[in-house]
Amino acid sequence: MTPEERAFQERIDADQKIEPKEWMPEGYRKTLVRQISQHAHSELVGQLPEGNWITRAPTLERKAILLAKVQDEAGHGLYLYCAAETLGISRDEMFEQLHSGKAKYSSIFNYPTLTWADIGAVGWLVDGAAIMNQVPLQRTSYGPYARAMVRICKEESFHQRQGFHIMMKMASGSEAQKRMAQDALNRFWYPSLMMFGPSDKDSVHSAQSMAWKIKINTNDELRQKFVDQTVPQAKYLGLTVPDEAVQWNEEKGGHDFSEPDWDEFFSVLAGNGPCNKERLQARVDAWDGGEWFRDGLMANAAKNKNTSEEAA
Amino acid sequence: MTPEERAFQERIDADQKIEPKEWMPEGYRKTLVRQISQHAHSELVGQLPEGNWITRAPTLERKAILLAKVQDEAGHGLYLYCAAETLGISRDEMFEQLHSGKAKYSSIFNYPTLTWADIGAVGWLVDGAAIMNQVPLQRTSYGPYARAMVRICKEESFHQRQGFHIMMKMASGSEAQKRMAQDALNRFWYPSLMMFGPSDKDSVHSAQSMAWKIKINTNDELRQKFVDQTVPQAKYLGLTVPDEAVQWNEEKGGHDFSEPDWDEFFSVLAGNGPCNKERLQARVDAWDGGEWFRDGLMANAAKNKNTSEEAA
Amino acid sequence: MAYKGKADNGLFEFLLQMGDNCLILGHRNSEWCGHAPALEEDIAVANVSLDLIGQTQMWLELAGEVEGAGRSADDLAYLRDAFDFRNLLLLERPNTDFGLTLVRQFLFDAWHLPMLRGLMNSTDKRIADIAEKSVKEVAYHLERSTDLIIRLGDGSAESHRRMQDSLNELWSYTGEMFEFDDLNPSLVAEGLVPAAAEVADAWKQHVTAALKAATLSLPETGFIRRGGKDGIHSEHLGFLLAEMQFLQRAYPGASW
Amino acid sequence: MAYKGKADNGLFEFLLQMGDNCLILGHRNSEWCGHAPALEEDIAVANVSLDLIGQTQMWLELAGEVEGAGRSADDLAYLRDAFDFRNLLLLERPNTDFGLTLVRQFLFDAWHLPMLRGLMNSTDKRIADIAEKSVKEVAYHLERSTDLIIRLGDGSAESHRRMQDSLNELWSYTGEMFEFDDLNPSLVAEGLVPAAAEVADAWKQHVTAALKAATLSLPETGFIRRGGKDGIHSEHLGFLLAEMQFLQRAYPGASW
Repeated sequence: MTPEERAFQERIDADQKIEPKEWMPEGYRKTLVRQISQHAHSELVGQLPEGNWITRAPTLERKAILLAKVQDEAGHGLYLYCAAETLGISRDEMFEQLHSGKAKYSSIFNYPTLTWADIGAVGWLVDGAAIMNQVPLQRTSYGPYARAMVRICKEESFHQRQGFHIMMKMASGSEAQKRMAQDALNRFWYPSLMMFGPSDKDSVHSAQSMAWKIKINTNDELRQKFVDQTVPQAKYLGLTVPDEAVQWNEEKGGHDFSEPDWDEFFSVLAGNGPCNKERLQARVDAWDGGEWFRDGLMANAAKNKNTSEEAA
Repeated sequence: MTPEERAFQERIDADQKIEPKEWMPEGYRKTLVRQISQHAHSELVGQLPEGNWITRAPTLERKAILLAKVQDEAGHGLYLYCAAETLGISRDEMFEQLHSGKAKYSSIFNYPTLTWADIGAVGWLVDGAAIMNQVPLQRTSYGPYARAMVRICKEESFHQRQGFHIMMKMASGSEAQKRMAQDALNRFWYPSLMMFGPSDKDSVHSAQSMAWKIKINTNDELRQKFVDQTVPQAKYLGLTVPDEAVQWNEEKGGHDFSEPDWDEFFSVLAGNGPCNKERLQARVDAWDGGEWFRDGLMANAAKNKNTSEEAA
Repeated sequence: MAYKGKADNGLFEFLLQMGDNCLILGHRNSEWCGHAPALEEDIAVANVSLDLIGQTQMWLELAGEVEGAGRSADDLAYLRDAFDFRNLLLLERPNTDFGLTLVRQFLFDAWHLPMLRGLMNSTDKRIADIAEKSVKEVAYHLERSTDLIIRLGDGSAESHRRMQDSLNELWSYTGEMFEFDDLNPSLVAEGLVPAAAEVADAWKQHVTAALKAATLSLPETGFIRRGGKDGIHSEHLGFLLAEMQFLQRAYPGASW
Repeated sequence: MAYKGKADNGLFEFLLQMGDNCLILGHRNSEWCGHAPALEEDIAVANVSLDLIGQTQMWLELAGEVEGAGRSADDLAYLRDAFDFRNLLLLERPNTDFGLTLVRQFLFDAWHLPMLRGLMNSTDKRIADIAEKSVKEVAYHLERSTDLIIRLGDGSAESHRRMQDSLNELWSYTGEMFEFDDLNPSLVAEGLVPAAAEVADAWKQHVTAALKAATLSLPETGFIRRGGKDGIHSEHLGFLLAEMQFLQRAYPGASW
């Protein structure tokens, strides 16, 4: 460790925030760019599975709530792209990495939303898991990232409550609605558990990231916490978690549960999920189809700049 | 009149059929090409308003019947394009005239099909009016056209019965269905009357076409016949023809009725109907979008020709 | 043609027009969520849709109250078929291009704002209240859409072309906005609804100035497409409603 | 996974698969009516759809009979939501391109024909009868789609590219055809349904030969998409059904 690196680590250990123009190790910068941009891409792509039900929301109120939520997600994307930009990468570069497949987004968004209950399940489980990941990141060492997380977490917990409320309506509704609710839980349970990433023992970058306080908890800790929070909620809803191994383990003070199918996880990550191709294609189409729009605005800005320079 | 023209007219007066390779006046050929290709285009474009309800047909049986009908229409188009081709114009040339707006199709297809009852009304009224126009054309002087008409009329009268049957179901159904049936009659009544063209006194080409037996009856004769046929059918259905002037006139042995709004007719003809732009765009898109397909088949045919020539 | 409800002075029909305009335009905008040309636009289309759906709730709730048949805003939104919808034909046009979506929004906003300003003075307090609640949102919609029309009109050759094409395509749908003869004349006479000419003047003034700034030409056709307010729609509305209403139709009476 | 109906030996599920395959593919084909690349193709897509809708009626009618709950073919077609549909995922893919439509038809026909030939020997006479009635139509479908695949694969560079792209895109959806483990094994054991391997062999043989003649390469991915037969569909099916079922949903109990 160079003296610079040592001083950097000491500041982190003392819970000081690192700010954009300060010195940082290249690895720290790179890891952060990867992590923040991946998170930003997830917000961007995350609009799609929920957007899929906006035009079919069952009541005007549900439609309004869902619109507000999808709007929030785009907003989160914006905060996060801005946070990443403070590290010296442009939003266009990040988009390029997304569109070329170089950058990833959360694999959960490669699963389809097939019924209205899925919109509930996404809020309850997916946002629930996201919050579990994000709450500790409010204390992450990089200032702009930590501050973005504070704003995001506030809104996400609101989304989670809305999702749970949809599930409550469905689970206490007609037989068909109950069936949709159970079916949504069945399909989203394991993919939600996968959102915390593979077990720590198989996770390469974890130790360094934790030392840098880019990552605060281990994947397994967070997964356990999520299961412990979610199992009683499912019971409250009258739904069955699709894992017969789930039961309270007094000794460890948490629930036992089955690991998700990690082969599926890696297969989806490799591009073979139900919607990978469509999600990415939708983003590429939006970007390519919108080129004229962005170019038009730039051309206008250039004209105005010339005009004001001439006037000056 | 030249001796050739006189001999030609004498053959027509003697009810002889003119065949493709025989001599004919240029005006006869041109008028026929215009009339047959316009008729062919009408069959082609006529697929669209009915095709609009195939995916939403209310029962499997209705869906099958509608599919068969739209298929028949495409088939009629095919007969007619072939008949026109015998006069020395290619199908591609005719399509070009359609796509450029030079050639017309029946204006009735510029009206939208808004409810399922419209599918009934199209069969009952539009096919009804078409048959009224077409039955005499089975005796038209140009052989290939007359023979195409024989095949077409047989199928059209079948379509008309199916349309009437839909109307019967709707008119004797629930209040909502009755309302759809009446609404469809209201919207399609006058456009159907327009299908016979402006009054003979305003029609330029009529006299020559009748001498050539390309046209057999006057527009007003056919319109009267259509009204006389349709008014009792509407009464049978329990529907009201949207024209308070309609009543039996014992003296003339036919119904009195109001003229359609000819300003609307010419406005739709000029391109300002509810769907002109969409209908033509749909055809142009189909044609342009299918270019690779047609080129691919031609490339394959050329290869096979080369192969068999080499083999020979 | 319309003002069927003699008893209610034609008010029900008018309220449906207001509510259906918001609902259908909100729907079309929302189709862009996640597919817009820039992240800022994703946010904006969701935001405009959200405002419009909120306004839909208010107008249709009042419509149900005026009708007095116990229909809720959701009943009116989800359980009417196309021929009972009263929105302008303009608003149901498909989103063939983001430029068309923007031009449509602009043409509508420029009508919507003076309409709401007029309605703020309605002699019916319920109407004035809804207009009051909506007017700030719509002022912002118009500000945004005008700004974009100007920047894209006076942008690149391509963005200029797209704006002009969309304007030409949509122009014949604007006349319907100013035809109030489908409304019961007493609505205007009694001061419930502003006079058509008042709204038309404000629209024309704003649109003319904005198009000039955008270097776009005013299309010259005098042809007016009509029908939306009489329930005679385009073929597009039926598909839109089939999608929008699916859950309420497939699971009647369920609570969501 | 499936074969829920223990009482009926899983036959109901199987019949739904057959009927839903025909219904959904018929629907997708019919979307081309009036929009196909040549008049002859307009006729052909309508014709294939017509055959498939006819077959749908037979399969779903028998399904309703086997279920014994009084549901007609129309009830099954129009009043089930997506998770009760049993069609292959392949068949609900949107019509992004006419080439994709043709390749899908070819991949399905090549399965459909040997399947029906197997079913002609079913120990259940009702099944054998339907297969018998359908087999000639499907033989013609396969003849047509194979012919087009070959001509367009071995056509222009552009048509070749489109065929190959479509093939690559759809290949991962074909494996689901040959997974009979969602069926009650006794269906095969008792000779009601042919063995999966029998159909798979015929499919592979036909497809391999045709692609060779078409100068197209067999895609190499071993990845298999599944879910259709368990009612876990793509996001596309819900939209398709909302459109297809609108009238039955909006006007329940009406007679058409």
